[in-house]
Amino acid sequence: MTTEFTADEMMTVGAARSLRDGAACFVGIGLPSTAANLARRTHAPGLVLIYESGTLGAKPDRLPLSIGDGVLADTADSVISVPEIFNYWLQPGRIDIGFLGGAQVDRFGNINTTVIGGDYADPKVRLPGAGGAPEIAASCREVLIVMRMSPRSFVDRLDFVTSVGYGTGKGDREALGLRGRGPVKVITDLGVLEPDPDTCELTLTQLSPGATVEQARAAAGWPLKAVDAPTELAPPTETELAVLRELKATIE
Amino acid sequence: MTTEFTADEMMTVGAARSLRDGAACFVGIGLPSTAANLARRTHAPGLVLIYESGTLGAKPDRLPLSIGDGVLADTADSVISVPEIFNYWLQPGRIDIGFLGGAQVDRFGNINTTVIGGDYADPKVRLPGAGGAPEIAASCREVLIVMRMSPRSFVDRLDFVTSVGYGTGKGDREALGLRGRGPVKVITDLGVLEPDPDTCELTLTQLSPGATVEQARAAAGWPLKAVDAPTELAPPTETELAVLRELKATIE
Amino acid sequence: MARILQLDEAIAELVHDGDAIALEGFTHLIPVAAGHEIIRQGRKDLTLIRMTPDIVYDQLIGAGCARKLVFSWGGNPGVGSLHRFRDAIQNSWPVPLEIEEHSHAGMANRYAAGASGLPFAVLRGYRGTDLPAQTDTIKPIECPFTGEQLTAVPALNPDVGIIHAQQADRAGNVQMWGITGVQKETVLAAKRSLVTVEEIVDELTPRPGAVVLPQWVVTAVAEVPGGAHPSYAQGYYERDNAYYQQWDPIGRDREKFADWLETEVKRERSAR
Amino acid sequence: MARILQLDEAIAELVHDGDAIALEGFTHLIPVAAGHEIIRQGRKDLTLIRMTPDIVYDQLIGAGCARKLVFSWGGNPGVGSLHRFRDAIQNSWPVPLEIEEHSHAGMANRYAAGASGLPFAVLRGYRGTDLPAQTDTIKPIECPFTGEQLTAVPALNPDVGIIHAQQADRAGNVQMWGITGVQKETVLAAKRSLVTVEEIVDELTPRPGAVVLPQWVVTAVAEVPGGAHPSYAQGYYERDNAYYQQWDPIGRDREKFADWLETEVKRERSAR
Repeated sequence: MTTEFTADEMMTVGAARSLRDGAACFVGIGLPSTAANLARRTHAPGLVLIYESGTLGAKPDRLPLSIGDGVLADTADSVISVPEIFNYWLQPGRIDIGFLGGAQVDRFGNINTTVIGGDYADPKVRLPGAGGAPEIAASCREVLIVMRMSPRSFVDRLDFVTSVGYGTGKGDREALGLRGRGPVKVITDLGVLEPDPDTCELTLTQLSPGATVEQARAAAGWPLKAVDAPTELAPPTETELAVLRELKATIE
Repeated sequence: MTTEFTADEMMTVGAARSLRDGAACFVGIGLPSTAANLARRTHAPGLVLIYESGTLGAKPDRLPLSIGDGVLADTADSVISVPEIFNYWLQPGRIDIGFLGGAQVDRFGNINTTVIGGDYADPKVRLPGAGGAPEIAASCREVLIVMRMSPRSFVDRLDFVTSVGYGTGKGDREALGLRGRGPVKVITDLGVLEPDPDTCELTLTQLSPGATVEQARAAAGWPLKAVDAPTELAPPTETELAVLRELKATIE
Repeated sequence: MARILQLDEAIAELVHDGDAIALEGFTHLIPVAAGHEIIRQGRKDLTLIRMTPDIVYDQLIGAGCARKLVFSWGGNPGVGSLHRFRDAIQNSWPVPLEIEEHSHAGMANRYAAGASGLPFAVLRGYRGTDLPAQTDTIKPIECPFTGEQLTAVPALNPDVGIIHAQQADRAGNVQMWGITGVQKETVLAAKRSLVTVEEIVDELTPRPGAVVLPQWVVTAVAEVPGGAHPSYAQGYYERDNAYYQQWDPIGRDREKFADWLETEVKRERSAR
Repeated sequence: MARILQLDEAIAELVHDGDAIALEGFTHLIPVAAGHEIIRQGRKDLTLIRMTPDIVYDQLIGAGCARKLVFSWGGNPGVGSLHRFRDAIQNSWPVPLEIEEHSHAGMANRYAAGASGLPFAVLRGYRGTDLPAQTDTIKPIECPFTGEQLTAVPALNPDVGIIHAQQADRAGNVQMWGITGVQKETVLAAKRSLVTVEEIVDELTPRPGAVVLPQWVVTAVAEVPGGAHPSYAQGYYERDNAYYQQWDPIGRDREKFADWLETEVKRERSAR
């Protein structure tokens, strides 16, 4: 018997499973923070949570409501300044995994969180902007992107490149001097995309339970490539779901 | 009746008197630290002592034996890292007064603490080197130099320029982008030298009690200029001497 | 050297029309009361600098205090957009708003350069993004030793840096703890500074993780209990998450915002 | 990820002939015992990096471990010269010693650049001095915004960074307090790191002014009580000023130094 679960729960569980025990993880608020805290309570008790507010090794007993929540400072191994978190910790590439989301992603994992439509000076939608994302994308050893798929968000061409994935393809990161590996997975509600080893183009490699390649293709704004036989993601376990829901309950 | 005092005591008292109450003072070990602590116990209780080890606002109850003495950390308003002390505190010019000494000084207040004789690769005497001095000389709002006069130390030409005073004369500091005023006083056992307002050449302006212009000229390796009628420094007061000797007793 | 002033005195004395000002506080310790006092005093043509402009900057912008915003992430955290900010950019209401947009790493380094008395900072950042094409204050720089291409950003040296802290003593020494963001850099980079504090105490007790700003680098201290609300002050009060939610409909609507300005900001004054 | 090792194991595993190593500690917490273990293990051709090479570096140099010294102030603080250092420079005894000389501000910035993953740092320094003519690692750099001339120095990224701290917990998280100098930067800039500690405790208690290095940036921790002697460890023991005085006649004389090597360093081993 499996419990019912939502596509968002599957995404969160999928993200959590991508976090190795002992890894140092740069966490944003929302789904990444939920996933990281879920991982820490299940298979990765030694996961090191780092928030851009300057909390190294936070061990919150409830989900923080913001990246600067007091519970993060109270439970951290060390609280440092914001210049230090970016310069001494993120920039040198000592953080294993960074999470990113965005309003738009393209086939090379580049992300837009700045403006949509019109042009920069007179956009249709003004988004919050870069925040920590460009340097997380540049410097974390690996990046996980978590976004729901839709043709409006998985686009052929970004309206603005806020954070670089693989640029225009293989070799671009190296040419730009970006030292992290780039986005190794895009975790969506329909499945998981991974960069093709030869071209770095995002390719559907795994499907969420019940989702199909056709659904994923319909939800992408470019002709989405898929491996021959995408594997199916294991549904959330009873434990994963129970812990996840318990966590979410702490902020409701 | 005046108590007997030594030339070194006069130098220390003269240095202490140069420290305004409330000023922030970058202090090295030895005479500068003694002078600063003397000032803090006499006319300048609000003097802020800063040591390059990272102690801001140290209030030692005894003379520290090194710039990194535990008593400095224990009594400081804040203890910060060495990169921070140089970058956030010294470099922007927020420290009012810096003390320097050296093996050699020239007529423009440039200082050598690196090598004497021979050349750099094969010197006669290898001195400790720069330490914090070049940036103290560059960035403190004012510099006080404290050195005993002798033709071997007050030289026509330095064997090595470790720290810049007025370079080759007026205007050099500005051309080099050094933002502090430079050495405003050289306090010696025989008297006080100050830069000539027009040329920046060090000029004898004050004499220690009993010292003469001729003595001072004999102790300089260049034709030392003097103002027409150098004033005589007031001898140490009873209080100054008593406090100074009490302080020195704490480290003997 | 820090002077203990009333908030209204401090703002009147330190913040002038046309100044570049930075109100910092990273989620924690946001100097909101100081921002409201600036609105009450009707300052104009300000350049507002802040990594994460949120509600208080939305309010300053909506009140017409700003002509320019320098920032790296603008939003109502966990809620959505800043509607006064958008209305100013998109419709020049109530006055046009110029923007200078950076990343967090860039802004943090700009403050650090400002605090360090350097004209610029170097970082690994922005390369491959569309930001440099829109922002004059991002330039390439080459390492003189390795030839590697990096990015330079100019120092931030605001006319006034304003932060909120938990405590000051009567001499004006300031202590804050918990998440302290870029607050130290903001004060050190600024030409003048104001620290609002939860309380003025006889003596600061050293605490783990505390950042201390000595009185001689702070221009003025004002005691403003609750001065970070709706953000929080660790050890004093929690974040008022409902306020952030409630801001959304107010910010969305020019009339509701005008009412808020008339009633809330004025009410606050009489409450002080 | 930090491993708890014996000091001799840690040095054997981490420090190799030819490595660039940095032992840091600014007057306080100097990792002297680690330096002596390097002498006992007979490492050669090391590049020794340290802002203030003092007795322990004089000993390493006299023992013939070093081929190069990178530094900003070399002396026996409060006592006088380092005679083994001078003998090496002036007489190539026991082996020639190359030097790379900086100022404190330059060295501190080089470590900070190393810790930041940047190839260089920018500072206001060295201008007008004779240092740039003698040191390849000092170059001018121009601000791309203001055109101002500043100075660049390359990052320091030692193969091994070695520091001493008061405490670690069993996972290898490190805590130090009091004057902490450039120790954090040294560990973060280094490819591998060793922290010797006064004691390993069950849990680190947060303290005012403490610097914490999480276990995942430390390669190895070794418990070495007294490992900073003759420097001091705040909260544990005072500086042994007599030792610094007594070093002077030993350092001055090759034979006395050879005796010291034979007896003192070996004695220390058997004492462990």
